[in-house]
Amino acid sequence: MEAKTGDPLIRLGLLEEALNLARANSLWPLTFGLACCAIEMMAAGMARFDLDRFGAGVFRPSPRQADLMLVAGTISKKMGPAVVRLYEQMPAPKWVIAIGNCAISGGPFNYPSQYAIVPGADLIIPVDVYIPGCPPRPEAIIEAILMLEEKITKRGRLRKFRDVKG
Amino acid sequence: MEIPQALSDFSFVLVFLIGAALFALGPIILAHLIAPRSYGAARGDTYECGMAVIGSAWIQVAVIYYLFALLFLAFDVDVLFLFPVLLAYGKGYAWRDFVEITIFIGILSLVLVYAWRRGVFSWKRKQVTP
Amino acid sequence: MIELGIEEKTYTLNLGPQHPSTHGVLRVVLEMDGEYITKAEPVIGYGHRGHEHMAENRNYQQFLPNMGRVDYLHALAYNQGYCMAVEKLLGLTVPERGEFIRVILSELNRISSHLVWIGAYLLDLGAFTPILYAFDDRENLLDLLDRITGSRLTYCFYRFGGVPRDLDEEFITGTRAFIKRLRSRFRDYESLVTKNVIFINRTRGVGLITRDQAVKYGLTGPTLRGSGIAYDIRKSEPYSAYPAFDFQIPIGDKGDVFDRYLVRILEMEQSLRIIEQALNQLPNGPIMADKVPKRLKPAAGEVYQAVESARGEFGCYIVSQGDLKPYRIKLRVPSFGNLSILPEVAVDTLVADLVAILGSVDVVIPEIDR
Amino acid sequence: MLKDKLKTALASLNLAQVSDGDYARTGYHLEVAAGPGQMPAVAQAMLDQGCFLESLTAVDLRESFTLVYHFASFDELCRTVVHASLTKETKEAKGAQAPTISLVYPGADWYEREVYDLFGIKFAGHPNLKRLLLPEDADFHPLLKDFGAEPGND
Repeated sequence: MEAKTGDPLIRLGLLEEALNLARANSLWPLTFGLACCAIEMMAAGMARFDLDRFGAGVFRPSPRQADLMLVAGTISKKMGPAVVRLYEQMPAPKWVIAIGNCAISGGPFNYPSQYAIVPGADLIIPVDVYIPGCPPRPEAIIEAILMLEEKITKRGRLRKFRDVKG
Repeated sequence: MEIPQALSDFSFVLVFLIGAALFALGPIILAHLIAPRSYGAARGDTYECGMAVIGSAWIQVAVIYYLFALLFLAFDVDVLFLFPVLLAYGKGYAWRDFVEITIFIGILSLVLVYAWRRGVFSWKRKQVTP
Repeated sequence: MIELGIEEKTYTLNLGPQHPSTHGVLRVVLEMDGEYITKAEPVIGYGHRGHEHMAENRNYQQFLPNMGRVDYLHALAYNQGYCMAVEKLLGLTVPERGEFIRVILSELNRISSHLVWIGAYLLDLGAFTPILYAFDDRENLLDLLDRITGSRLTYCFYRFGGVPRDLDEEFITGTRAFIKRLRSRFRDYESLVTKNVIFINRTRGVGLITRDQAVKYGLTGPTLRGSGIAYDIRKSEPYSAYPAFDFQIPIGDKGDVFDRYLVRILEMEQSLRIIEQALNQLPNGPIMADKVPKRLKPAAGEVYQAVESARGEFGCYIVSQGDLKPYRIKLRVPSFGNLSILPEVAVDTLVADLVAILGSVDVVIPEIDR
Repeated sequence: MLKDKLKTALASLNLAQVSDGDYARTGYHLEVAAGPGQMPAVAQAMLDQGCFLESLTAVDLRESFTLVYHFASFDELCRTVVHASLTKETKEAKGAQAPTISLVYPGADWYEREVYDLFGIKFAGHPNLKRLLLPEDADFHPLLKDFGAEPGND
């Protein structure tokens, strides 16, 4: 059974929108540090960059209580099945942010005779937002959270700033 | 067919039971209907740090956990008895009720004191002589 | 024993790859009898990225960025170790100002690594406040390092023959202000953690490591110095500009988890002293050796260069056969040896103590798995 | 001096070569060449002098392997390197074998498992010689020279 999220049986438009607004502003990320990007993810959660401003600072160790998986680091071939298993054990609705080049495409470790890593998290689990960088700065992780909120609520909170002409 | 007076008093209990059942089952059914579904092979397995579980948990558990369960039971039943006291508290002499309650709880907390003295709560570290 | 149908069996549990207290993707398979651990077997390789295989397919300059990603908490020590090994092969000497800048930045990086460790370790023991203090100090420090090197974590700043950019005035004043500020913060860590009764009860007398265990398993770094052995590459095998500074090597006496914590705290103070002296005696002059060839073809031969990283001795062993690409590079990483003692130390301890012991060894998993 | 004590300790093992190293150029104080069979004895001699096993690795020289052992000491600066060359697994010769030193240095247990994992060199007498870094079902040894050598990108 391929790991994915299905639609609910009854779709009420207004209710769905209200729920999405609540979900977007209270993302509980799964502490899932693989390598160097994990330290930048921790720095993003701490006092200066503070993910709590966006409701995303509650790092849950168990996938049962998390709804956002931050893939922070290189997924090695030995770790691949564990990543898929963790994603499957997260209850729906769930989202994935791939932090860093390793999670996007294998990054600096992706070259012809590579034998140890899965070149990209989207080969094994569906990814919603990608953040390039090696490691990306904490501000980029915050922008990713905002972009994910935009994707969940389908309202352009961030787009307003982006359209400001220089 | 006319319902005898005694029986109709029980209708309140019936309504109460139905309300409780709805209150309990309602979110489950609601979630089943409007929550998005998640599919995956390992969705139902026990979560153990991303790995498949090794061996079974159905083994002889250390006796110390049994003692903890007993202590909890003692206090759980203790709270159960306090519910009826709630209704009758303070009707007559408030001080009498207060003293009775402290005696009641005091006797029950002797269990805790006894367990503490017997060292149930101290996890002895096996002194590893290097 | 009355046969009850459920035979006496130990309970096997995965302290698995995804666990808050394994500081990365380390898996420890625990066999437990009640709360006491009978066998703890670490399973590593979940962070293996094949650095050494990459080294054989790249020339010397192309392998430099890898050095920042082996041990990303103290990346500058790995840069320094690798650069010094190649300089030994090429016979290059780094001018004095370049060596001083390397020492200043490497010591700053060591402090930032210890701050991350304090935060993560206290988080494992259940205290949430220290990580906020530690990461706040670390952010100030990263601002300084960010100014000069341009990155916050995976530094790739040292070059063969020296350092590409010089320190500017603002960095020096910023560092002096940082030193003053961090020294005042040590009192907070003292009252918050060192004198905290719960912390002392959880760490005193836990995870004792003796000297001959340390020799048999090849421990280095604060994990070793906690057991009272003053082995620090900066003192026992002086390299770069370290002979010019006077600083002590803090050692513990009992070798338990508390001593390993105390050694790291005192070590930060010593690093501050080194930085202060280095800033005061900063010589002027070139920061880069003059004629450094673009295409490095070192002579055939092999070299081993040891450097003191935050976790212990990082040794860079390079075998060159005289062509552009190194024939073989072996990275001797401290956490590999430090973690291999866990099965022996963790026997008969409580699970909570195992978390304390594992944290006190301060492992960085991609460094072990390379 | 530790170096002289080591020399006398190793002299009795009639090793192939025990010579001073050029520390400034290579970082070694003592260079030793030994047969793989003598390694447990060399390791025991090193342990008796209080040296610890700094690192253990292998180099694939295409027609033969070289096992490289580094020893250093906590109290005195003296780094010893021991080279033990090993015939490669040819059609008739059995697989590259070396006796384990994990009985002398328990720390070598993981180093030897790693060398087995990345090179395929088996260590006789090793308590549990399994793969350390690669997944259990991997069937290749990545650090061998003929494994996926890329066209030169110099």
